[in-house]
Amino acid sequence: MTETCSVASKLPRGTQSFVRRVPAVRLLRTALALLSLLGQADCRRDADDAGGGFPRGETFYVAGWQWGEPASFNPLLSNPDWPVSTMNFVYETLLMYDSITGKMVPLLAESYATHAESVEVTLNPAARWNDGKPVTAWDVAYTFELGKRYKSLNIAPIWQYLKAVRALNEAGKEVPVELNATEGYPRRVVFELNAEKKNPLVVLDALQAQRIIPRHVIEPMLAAHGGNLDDFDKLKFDKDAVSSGPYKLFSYSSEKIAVVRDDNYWGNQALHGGKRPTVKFVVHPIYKSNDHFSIALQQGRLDASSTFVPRIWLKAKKGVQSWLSKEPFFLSSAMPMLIVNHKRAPLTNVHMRRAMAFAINYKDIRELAVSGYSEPLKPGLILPFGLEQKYFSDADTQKYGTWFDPERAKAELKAGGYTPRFGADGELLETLDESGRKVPTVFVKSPTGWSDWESIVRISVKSMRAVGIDARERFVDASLFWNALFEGDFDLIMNTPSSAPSPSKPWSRFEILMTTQDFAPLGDKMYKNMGRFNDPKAPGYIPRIDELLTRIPSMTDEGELLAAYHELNVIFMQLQPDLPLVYRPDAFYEFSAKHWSNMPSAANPYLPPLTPGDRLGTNMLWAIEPVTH
Amino acid sequence: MLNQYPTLKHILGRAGWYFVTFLVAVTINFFLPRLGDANPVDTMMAKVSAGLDTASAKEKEESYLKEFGLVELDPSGHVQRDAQGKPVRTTLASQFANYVGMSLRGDLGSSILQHPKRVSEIIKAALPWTLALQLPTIVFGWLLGNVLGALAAYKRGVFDQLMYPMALLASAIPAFCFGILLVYVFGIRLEWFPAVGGYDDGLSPALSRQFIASASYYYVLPFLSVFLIVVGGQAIGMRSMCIYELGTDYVKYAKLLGVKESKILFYMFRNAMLPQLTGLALALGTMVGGALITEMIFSYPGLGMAVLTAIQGNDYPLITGCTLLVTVTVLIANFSVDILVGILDPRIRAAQRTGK
Amino acid sequence: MKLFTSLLRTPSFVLGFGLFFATLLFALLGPLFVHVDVSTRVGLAFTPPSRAHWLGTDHLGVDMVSLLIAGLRSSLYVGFLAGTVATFVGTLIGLYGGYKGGLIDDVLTVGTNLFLVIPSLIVLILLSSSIENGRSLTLIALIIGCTTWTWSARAVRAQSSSLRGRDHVSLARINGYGTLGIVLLHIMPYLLSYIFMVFILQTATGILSEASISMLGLGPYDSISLGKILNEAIRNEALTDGAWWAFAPAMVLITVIVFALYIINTSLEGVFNPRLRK
Amino acid sequence: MPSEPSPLADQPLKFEAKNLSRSFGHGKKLVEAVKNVSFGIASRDIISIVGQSGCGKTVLAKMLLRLETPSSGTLSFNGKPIGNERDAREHWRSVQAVFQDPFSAFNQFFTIRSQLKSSFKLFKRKPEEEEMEARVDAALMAVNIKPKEVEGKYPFELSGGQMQRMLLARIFILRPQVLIADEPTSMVDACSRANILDYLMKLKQELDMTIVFVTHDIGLACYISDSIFIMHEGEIVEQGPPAQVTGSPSSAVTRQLLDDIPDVHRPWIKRGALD
Repeated sequence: MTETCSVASKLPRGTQSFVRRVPAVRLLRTALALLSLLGQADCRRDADDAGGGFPRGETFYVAGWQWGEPASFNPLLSNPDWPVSTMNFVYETLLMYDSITGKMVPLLAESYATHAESVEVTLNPAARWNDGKPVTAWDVAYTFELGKRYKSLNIAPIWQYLKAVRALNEAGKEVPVELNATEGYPRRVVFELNAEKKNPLVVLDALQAQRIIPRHVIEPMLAAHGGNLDDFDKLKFDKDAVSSGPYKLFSYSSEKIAVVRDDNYWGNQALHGGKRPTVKFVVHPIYKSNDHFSIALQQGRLDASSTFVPRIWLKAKKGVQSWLSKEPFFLSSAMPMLIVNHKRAPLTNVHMRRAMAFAINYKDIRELAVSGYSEPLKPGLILPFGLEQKYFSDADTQKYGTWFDPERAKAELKAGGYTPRFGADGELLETLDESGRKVPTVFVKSPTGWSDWESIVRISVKSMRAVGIDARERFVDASLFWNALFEGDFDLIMNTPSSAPSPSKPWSRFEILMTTQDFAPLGDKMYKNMGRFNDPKAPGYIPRIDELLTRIPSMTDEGELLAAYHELNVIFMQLQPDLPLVYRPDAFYEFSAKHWSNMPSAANPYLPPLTPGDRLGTNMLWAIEPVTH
Repeated sequence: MLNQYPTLKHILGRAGWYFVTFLVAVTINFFLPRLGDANPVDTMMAKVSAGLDTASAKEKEESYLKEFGLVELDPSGHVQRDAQGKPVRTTLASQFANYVGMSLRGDLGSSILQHPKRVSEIIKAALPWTLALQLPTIVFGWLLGNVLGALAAYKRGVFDQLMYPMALLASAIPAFCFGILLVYVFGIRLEWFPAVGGYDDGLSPALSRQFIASASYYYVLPFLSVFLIVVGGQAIGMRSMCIYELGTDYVKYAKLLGVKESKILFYMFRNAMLPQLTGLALALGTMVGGALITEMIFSYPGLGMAVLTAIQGNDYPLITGCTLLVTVTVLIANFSVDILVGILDPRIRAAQRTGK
Repeated sequence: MKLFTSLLRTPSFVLGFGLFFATLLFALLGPLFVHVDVSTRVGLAFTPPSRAHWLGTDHLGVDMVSLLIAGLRSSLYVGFLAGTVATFVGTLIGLYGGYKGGLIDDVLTVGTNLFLVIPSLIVLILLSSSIENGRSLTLIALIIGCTTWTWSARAVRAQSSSLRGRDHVSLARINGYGTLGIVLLHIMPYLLSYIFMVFILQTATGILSEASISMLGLGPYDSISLGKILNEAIRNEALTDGAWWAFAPAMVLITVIVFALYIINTSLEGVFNPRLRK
Repeated sequence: MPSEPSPLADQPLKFEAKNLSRSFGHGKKLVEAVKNVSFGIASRDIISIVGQSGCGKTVLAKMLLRLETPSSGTLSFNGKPIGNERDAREHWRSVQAVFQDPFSAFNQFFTIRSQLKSSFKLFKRKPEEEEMEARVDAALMAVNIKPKEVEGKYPFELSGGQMQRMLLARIFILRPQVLIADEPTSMVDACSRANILDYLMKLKQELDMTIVFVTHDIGLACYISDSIFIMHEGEIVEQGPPAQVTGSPSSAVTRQLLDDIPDVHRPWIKRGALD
């Protein structure tokens, strides 16, 4: 408590006298004192910093990753809380993908190489766990092999594509696992590809997504739980977890999570030239709605956020910035779209799908729903900018693509045998099919409360109705939404499939929408191709799509690859299995320069637009400088 | 047997009715959230299933279903399956039996959304904030409202003509509108007070002067947003009660007899106050409901938000836990006021004795 | 007639009724003067007020005046429907329990208290979030009506039980009227003015409740209401961007309607009560 | 007078109460409004129940009318225990009442005529519309009111005396065997009072009705009764023909009641009320 007093004296004078003067405040203070006594039990961890608080000059406030109360930091959970989930603060990936250059940046791994039958990774010899033990190839192999043993782990699906993960020493020999080895441990990891499903792309994706866990700690713990993962999952890992990252969990409550710098981080020497991060604490406040993050950002309470901040140009006056200082402000990599259910009429009809694609006013969506944060949408599934641009063919899109064109939409409807009937006030009454029967209303599902998606859906529905397609919004509880998506309980449904930039783009975007693997009827869950496109058991199955999807990952010849992508994209445009609507960033990145300078931006592009801790964005923590007022 | 102790008998009688109310409320608490066809495990699955293949997702789903008692288990603890191999879901009735059993043991179960956190843990962390925001607001607002209402009724004239429409207006403004207005004007435009949160992001709850100062500063807007409305509503009620009392024979008679004005005022205030006590109990009852919107507008920590997210995510154990807590609080508040009014009000005291 | 003239001489009634009538006119006749179009985009998100669009646009670039008219109509509809349902249910239960007394009254009172004890907002949220399909305006109004009737039941019960010992009720009984006949013909008429006041308050409650649940994002998704306009404005950061026109007019409308209804109620109380408080 | 026979005439009559009690509340402050009362009314006389306010006479009357249920004891009418009949209307066909306050006895929201007509609800077979109208007219004539006078009028548009006669007109329509008149004269002026008493006599003589006359005025009771019950604190303390009760009162209560009769020949101050 001694620290408390010294910190209290640092309180601004105004505040102190304010407290002293007002009797009501004094009463309140007593009440609050009692209150925090009540809260004591829960704030055990918070009590560690003895109420001293986080000094502004050494603290970075980030948001956009944690929306509910933190529950667990267990790295084996599929969805642990920030900073463990998808962050490099505590546990680290082998490599980090740079979405601007398309290169992999070393982290735990010093280098990697792709061979015909395998992918090989060499670990940084300096990589250490915070208990001083080295990060070994055994750790890497163990992390991946857990996925073979426990099918519910996120890493499990990779084993479709892997034959084995082997830990080799310099000499290329396997050495027996020794949990406490500090020397002579293996540093080479060989990922042997499954010859039948050769796909180095998914392995590369995993190398930059999977966080490595310490075998010497986890293995005995798991054994102590009898190997029962469900039991193990109950461990919270909220105290003194062994990890390799530059930060450690400091405190957490329902209002915020904080991490603190680990001054003994191995990478300070090995990767950052002996420098330690300039930021001591990174705090993630948990607010209750999206707009509160915007308020906090423009008031300088947040330093960076990964939330959707509409009309950022209005907030620029208050110091909120994004990657670009003018339109479109952000770099896009994802494609929110309407997934189409191919098992429900009238969506089975390609003319109907193309009519929809011609009907939707993409400009309104871009300008109103996403504040104009992207380039105008072009047809197809390949991004016409950035790293994917090389696979994009303008000629193809001109020839086969669909654009906003109500007249062509009406023509497609006619071609499909559909006749819309409008009322006297111009409102669509119903759509009739060839035989004069009413076409069932197409409902567009989206979760309630997701404001940008809601706007997108409203505009889409409005423009579809305008040309004569009987569509309606159907906003459902988020809890009902996901189930509907996977079980195919929808006509059209909002989704942003496979959004994160990764080495496997754009292949993985095509794959998640069009693969026929694990094809399941409506009612059963499908986590890919939720629209049940191209049913292999149904007439009209196009085996060519699966063939292309299987072959692309192992193609090495650029010309061959280009041709394959062109073909795939043309198929997509012709059949329009789904309806892409707009481009948007995978993760938004806004920042305020009020307290920290040298944040990456288009003008200072030393890192891609990512918040600190998020993949390569981690490196920002060494580069930014506190603003001295 | 208890006839010699009418007050005790009255209390026991009321307690009996409250207990019945409680039982029914508990049942409603259980069944109401389960009316919809949403399944909380689907929500969990949505969070965890990204990237899982179908087979492993199914396995994971079953382990969750098992944990939350949503599937029937055979004696050896394995999931029972129907002819198609799908797990057999438990009936609502057996879930209810399970819930009652657990509640009796004081076990509220673990949350689904914040798995594996215990419901009691979550409530314990959130409740103090809600109480700290709502309790003083309601109690002080009630007191001030009553004093103002009584004054307006007694003084009439300009004071009443000014106060009464203001109070009416205050009670007509929906709490959330007022809250939004406060955030907009004082939080965002003028930046006099923080717009978001319960205390400075750089602090943690502790018994330090710094924290308390910060929490008090953050308290101002949420407090005002509820306080003024409570004052308005209570003042109106008290004013009309007092005007009614002023017109009664005993006040006229006392005036004729020349009883001291302060004494008349005291009696009048006491008599008018009693019905207002019931209003206080009801206000305490709507505490968590009211807290919900306030907490949402100000991102203020507390139970209301926990309830809302739980409801949106179909987190049954948390919903049931929270509503159980609310029900118990309201019942206790109403019960105490019932008893208190019975003890304070001579008219009701007499009625208790005659049993009518 | 005498009642009406004495009401017209009450300034607060004139004010309340005037305000209410004005909003009603705005909702009903607005479309005659303004082209109401809640789907066409007429500008960018949150365009400030201009000559063509007096109150600017919302986050989808739709004319705010149109939205307000449409929203006001829905809010009034919800208010009246919920008010009617709540008054109907509450009055029926209150009248019956108050007249019957005894065990039936006890049971009804416990039932009423039960609904009073479980916060109606929570019940509302639970119900409206558990209904997946068609959380329509009408359904929301019905749900509100079915959860807010409690206090009118309590109020009416007290009045009704004070009437049950009256001679005309005894006469009706020995005239062979059944319970329903007595309650409807011989008790309810005496409470009509009271029930009307209850109805006014229930309508106000209905409007407020709809706004509250819409604020929480559980509003109707088939129509625009004032609460939904507010909710959309807040969620789309009208506050942060200083777009007061997107939320302030809706707030003013809600407040004005509720305020007007409250004043009408209190002025009616002033006129009716001398008779009620015999 | 209408010449058709009363629908309920010529039945044997027997009103019997055994150990009848009615109490309210419980515990320490149990109020026993009627205590252990037993009597039998077998003749077609006018019987008066006399007592001060709060003596329980109205509660007793209400029990006879089946508007209150006894707490203990039995009350039977024509051999059938009251309250056990399948149809309560059965009882009200035979036993009817006029109330103290004519203003509050009628519903303010319906016309007098329609309320009189609603009495036909009690009839086993409801007469034709025309017959009902005719009977209402006849009943009005019987109490000396021209039907035209009250056409379309509401209760509050008539005077107290007229209203009380309306209550009696009801009785002329229903023609019960027993009429329970609960202080029918206390709220009207002296002139109307005599009038009403005359009608009660007329009912007795013409329709052969048994009348239970509840009053606090022992003088009035003497004037019309064949028999008088004196009630005090829920008990019947004395009963007998008027001459016997007033001539040689056996209880102090009766004497007190007799003393309370205003006497124009005796200055009230002499009675020592202010001593």
